[in-house]
Amino acid sequence: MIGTTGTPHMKDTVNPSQVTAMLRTAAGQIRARHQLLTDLDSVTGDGDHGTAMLRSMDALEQTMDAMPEAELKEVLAKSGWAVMSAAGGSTGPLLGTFFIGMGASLGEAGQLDGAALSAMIRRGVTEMQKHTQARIGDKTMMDALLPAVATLEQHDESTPPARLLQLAAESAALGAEQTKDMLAKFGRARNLGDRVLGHADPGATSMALILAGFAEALNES
Amino acid sequence: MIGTTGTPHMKDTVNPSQVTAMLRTAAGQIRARHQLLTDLDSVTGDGDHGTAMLRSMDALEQTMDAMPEAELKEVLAKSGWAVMSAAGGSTGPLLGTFFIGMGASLGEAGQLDGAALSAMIRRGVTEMQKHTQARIGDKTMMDALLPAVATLEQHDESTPPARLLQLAAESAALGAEQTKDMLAKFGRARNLGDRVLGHADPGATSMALILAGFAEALNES
Amino acid sequence: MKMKKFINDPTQLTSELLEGFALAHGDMIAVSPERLVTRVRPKSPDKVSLVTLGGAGHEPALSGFVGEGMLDISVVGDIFAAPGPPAVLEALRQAKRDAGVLFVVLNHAGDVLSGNMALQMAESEGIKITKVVTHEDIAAGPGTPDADRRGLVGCVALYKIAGAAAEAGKSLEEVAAIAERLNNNMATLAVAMKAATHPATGEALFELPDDEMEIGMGQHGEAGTGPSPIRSADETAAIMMENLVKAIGAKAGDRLLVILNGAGATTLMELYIVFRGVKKYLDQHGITIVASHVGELLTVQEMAGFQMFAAKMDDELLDLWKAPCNTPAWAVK
Amino acid sequence: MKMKKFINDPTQLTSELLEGFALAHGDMIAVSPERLVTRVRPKSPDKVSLVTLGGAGHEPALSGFVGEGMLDISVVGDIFAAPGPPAVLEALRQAKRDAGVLFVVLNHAGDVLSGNMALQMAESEGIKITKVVTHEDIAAGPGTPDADRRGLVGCVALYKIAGAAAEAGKSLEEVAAIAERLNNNMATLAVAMKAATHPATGEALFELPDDEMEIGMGQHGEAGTGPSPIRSADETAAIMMENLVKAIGAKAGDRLLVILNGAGATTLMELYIVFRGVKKYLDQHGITIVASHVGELLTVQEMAGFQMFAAKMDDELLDLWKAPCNTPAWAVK
Ligand SMILES: Nc1ncnc2c1ncn2[C@@H]1O[C@H](COP(=O)(O)OP(=O)(O)O)[C@@H](O)[C@H]1O
Ligand SMILES: Nc1ncnc2c1ncn2[C@@H]1O[C@H](COP(=O)(O)OP(=O)(O)O)[C@@H](O)[C@H]1O
Ligand SMILES: [Mg+2]
Ligand SMILES: [Mg+2]
Ligand SMILES: [Mg+2]
Ligand SMILES: [Mg+2]
Repeated sequence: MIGTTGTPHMKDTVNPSQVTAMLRTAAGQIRARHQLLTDLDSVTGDGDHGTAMLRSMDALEQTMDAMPEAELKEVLAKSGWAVMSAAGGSTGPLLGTFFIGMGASLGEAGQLDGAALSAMIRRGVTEMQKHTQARIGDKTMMDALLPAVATLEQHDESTPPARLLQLAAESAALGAEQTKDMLAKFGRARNLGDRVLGHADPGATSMALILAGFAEALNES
Repeated sequence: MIGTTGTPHMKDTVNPSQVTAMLRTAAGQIRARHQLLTDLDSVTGDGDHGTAMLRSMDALEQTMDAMPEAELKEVLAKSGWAVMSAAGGSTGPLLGTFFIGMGASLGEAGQLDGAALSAMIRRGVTEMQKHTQARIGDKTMMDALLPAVATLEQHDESTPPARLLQLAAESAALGAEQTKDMLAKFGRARNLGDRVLGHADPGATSMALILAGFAEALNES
Repeated sequence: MKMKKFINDPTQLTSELLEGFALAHGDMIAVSPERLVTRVRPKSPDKVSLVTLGGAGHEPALSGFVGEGMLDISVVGDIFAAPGPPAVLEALRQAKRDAGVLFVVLNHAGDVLSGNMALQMAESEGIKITKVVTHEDIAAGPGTPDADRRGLVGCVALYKIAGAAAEAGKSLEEVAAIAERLNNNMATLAVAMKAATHPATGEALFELPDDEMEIGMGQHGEAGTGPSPIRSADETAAIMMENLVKAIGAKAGDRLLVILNGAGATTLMELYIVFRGVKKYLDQHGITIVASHVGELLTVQEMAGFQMFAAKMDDELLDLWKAPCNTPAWAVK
Repeated sequence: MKMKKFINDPTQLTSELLEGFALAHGDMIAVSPERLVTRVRPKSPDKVSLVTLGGAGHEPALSGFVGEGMLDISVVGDIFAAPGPPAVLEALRQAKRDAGVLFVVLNHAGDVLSGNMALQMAESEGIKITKVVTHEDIAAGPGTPDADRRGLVGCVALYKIAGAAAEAGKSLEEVAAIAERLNNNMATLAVAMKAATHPATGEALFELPDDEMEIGMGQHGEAGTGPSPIRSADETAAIMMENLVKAIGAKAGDRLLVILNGAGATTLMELYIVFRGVKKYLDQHGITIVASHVGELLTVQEMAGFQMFAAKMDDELLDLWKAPCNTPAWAVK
């Protein structure tokens, strides 16, 4: 895609409507794979993760649809809250917090450069960490998110947003893949011992898909 | 057996200890066939008839054991009561009544001629009839007992007791056999409609065994 | 293969269950060697007493309803089997009082037989007794003689209402009249989804294919109206309530007591969903639910299914239904 | 193949169940659109209120215990799933009062997450709240940190005892201290015999061979101490109670509250037989049962099995346990 995109300025920043496109593309990624998420949760948990993610994405998009004129900051805060209401279990609170955190990092309307985009995603994860002790290796969403954050932190403002998200999404995908070899320390899967070996964590898979959606949106635009 | 037995007097009457032998032999018949009774009740009812009959026979023999010196009249009354306590469902009350009725027909100790023996069994059935409306063709105990009673009524005092009981037992066996072609009108089997066709009624089978035991005892003695 | 039940000796089920029951509820009931379950604080002797009988295996019924405002004595038989006449007679003797005894018998062959024998003997001893036989199962269809209709969960409503009348000090004639009024205005229909295991024999009580249910099946697997495909909760509720409404002749404006009695494995979740369907059906027909109970009163081991009960209420029946009671299985404040 | 359950739309289970629940118990509780179950006659505002949260599918728990003497608000999630923080926050807002709120959370990942988020927000709004987390499952073995021990049926005992303390007008500090005293002296162990069907997906919650049972299995099929052959009721009772006694450090002379909580398909008959075994075991060890409850409080659909709960009682805890309550699922006079 590099080289096919627009002006240098367009490459270095994204505007709020591109961020909403990122969110919608993430929702599309989840919709396309929800059966996989359910299947993974059927092995390692209680089989409701696909449904929880679908409901979360419905809530996200319905919130965005309902406030087309609003500030991105506010849209993300409302979306996060809606996700929390729509999906129970572990997904709703954590994913909702992720979106609320993303929103909290934003200032007033305007373009986001690579640093702001990186800060937005990192803040989402930081807020989640206020509510979970899970670290790398615990077979949770954090196994996708924390490698992505590490990647984001390794890059400075010079990296264009699309490239930055591409790299983060790749780290998240790799992190999710590595959960296959992990025993679970959190959530319902914890109680299953080594029955979960060989299966990726559903939450980590979801978060990798979300970041893949973010990257896809910018790399297509 | 005719001709091998003792004095003419012995052939014409039975004494109380022969009646208790009749009861014990009847118990033996039931013990030998209780699995069949359970199997029949599993098809046409709730599968507890074999157990109910075993408990009844235990109660009968324990009562007899406990009062070796008592009048037969009293032994039968107590036994009937014990059977009622020991076996629930339909069996306990009906079979208990049968024994109580048998006892009620007896006078003071002494020999029983054919007429007295016939009266004893008929009275047992008459008492049962105070508590059940079941008639021939309803697929119950009565299908064994009523033909036996009819046979007893056809014979006068001249028929020797052993022969009399033999004939009654044969009628009962035939009656029980005929229940295979009947739909049930009483008891649990009633609700099963034509699922019971081809299977003999467990209660009729039991009563035929009891009468077979009575006859066996006299024909061996 | 072992049964999937927590038991010890299959021949001792009833004794052990009663032992545990007495230990768990020693503050309310006691169990005698004849298997009579009695109140530890007997009702005042100038009030009518209530006696009933029936087989074990239907817990909490019947003995769970012995206590203030309901039964005085329950006579317990073996699993699914009536107790014998001697025990029932003993119960009637213990219940004897000038005010008289209301004797509630569910219409099942063994219970009726045993009950009648005991009743005859008790009456010959001068005990004042009025018998009520419940036979509210409508599975056999309209026009079926009472003698051929089984007694299902309706007995519990009768214990409650007649028990409250007795507790209120009404005479035997009054209590019996109230009981019969309820008895003539109530109906039950059962539905089965999965069979139960007989806890003594380990055998399935009946067979039902994986994709079928059966409306009208009795509490021991007695045949109903024949198997049907599995229907939704709403359809099941409507079909069953339609038949009940017809059976008791309920019309727009009538007030019903509705009971959904879980058979064992059917969840309370399902029963509430069915109850919602019942309400929808009755709303459409202008019939009001003035009282209800959703839960397990009379079970059939781990059978899946339930019994749906409806009774036309008048003010007096309703007040008695709502009166306080305090028993192991049910307390109303 | 259709599920053997009486349901309509598998995606509407919780809404329909709550609708039926509200219809059946409209005299005691109401259900709001956010799925808060509240009392229709609120507790006087000068008394501490009790709020809890948890997934549906465990009926009568948790919402069956909303009412006089127990809970003020229960927040209901989807089948086996915690409700989201917004609904929980709304509950804490509605429960807000000067006397304060006792917030009871069962230790399950989703519940804790959602509870903590809501708590944080509520506290930032100035609502006075003390949180109690129940984590009395001992299946994970001694020495397991509290955070890794699940909350099982013990929450119901806690609702009862803390609820009675609140109803008696005790301060939030006192109510919380009582709740924590119980919490520190209670333990639960579960046993499973047959799997349940998830009512939304139709899948078995777990697998268990025909001739095996599993002690320690959680209420969503979480692994226990591994399958074992089916044991007798007495053996099962002794093994389980031995572990509970160890866990709470009960000694001869101690007084216990014992609860046998049926998982769904296990009959009351079996539970009474097990209770008899528990009593035998405790008698041998000189430990007294001063209070007990045998029945279904917190189920797992039609799972066969039960949870055995024991708590060391003192006079105050015992009085509170015996205090009156009046809720859809449980009344004490
Ligand atoms: N404490 C936690 N921290 C981070 N992620 C968690 C935690 N607990 C659970 N998860 C994630 O949630 C996923 C399961 O989500 P979901 O199935 O929707 O919830 P539940 O476990 O309540 O059914 C797990 O795969 C895991 O990634
Ligand atoms: N009313 C009745 N009159 C005569 N016999 C009856 C009657 N009801 C049932 N029986 C007999 O009882 C038998 C069943 O006995 P049993 O299995 O011990 O009792 P239950 O039916 O209570 O389980 C039936 O086979 C039938 O012969
Ligand atoms: Mg899940
Ligand atoms: Mg039988
Ligand atoms: Mg029987
Ligand atoms: Mg879940």
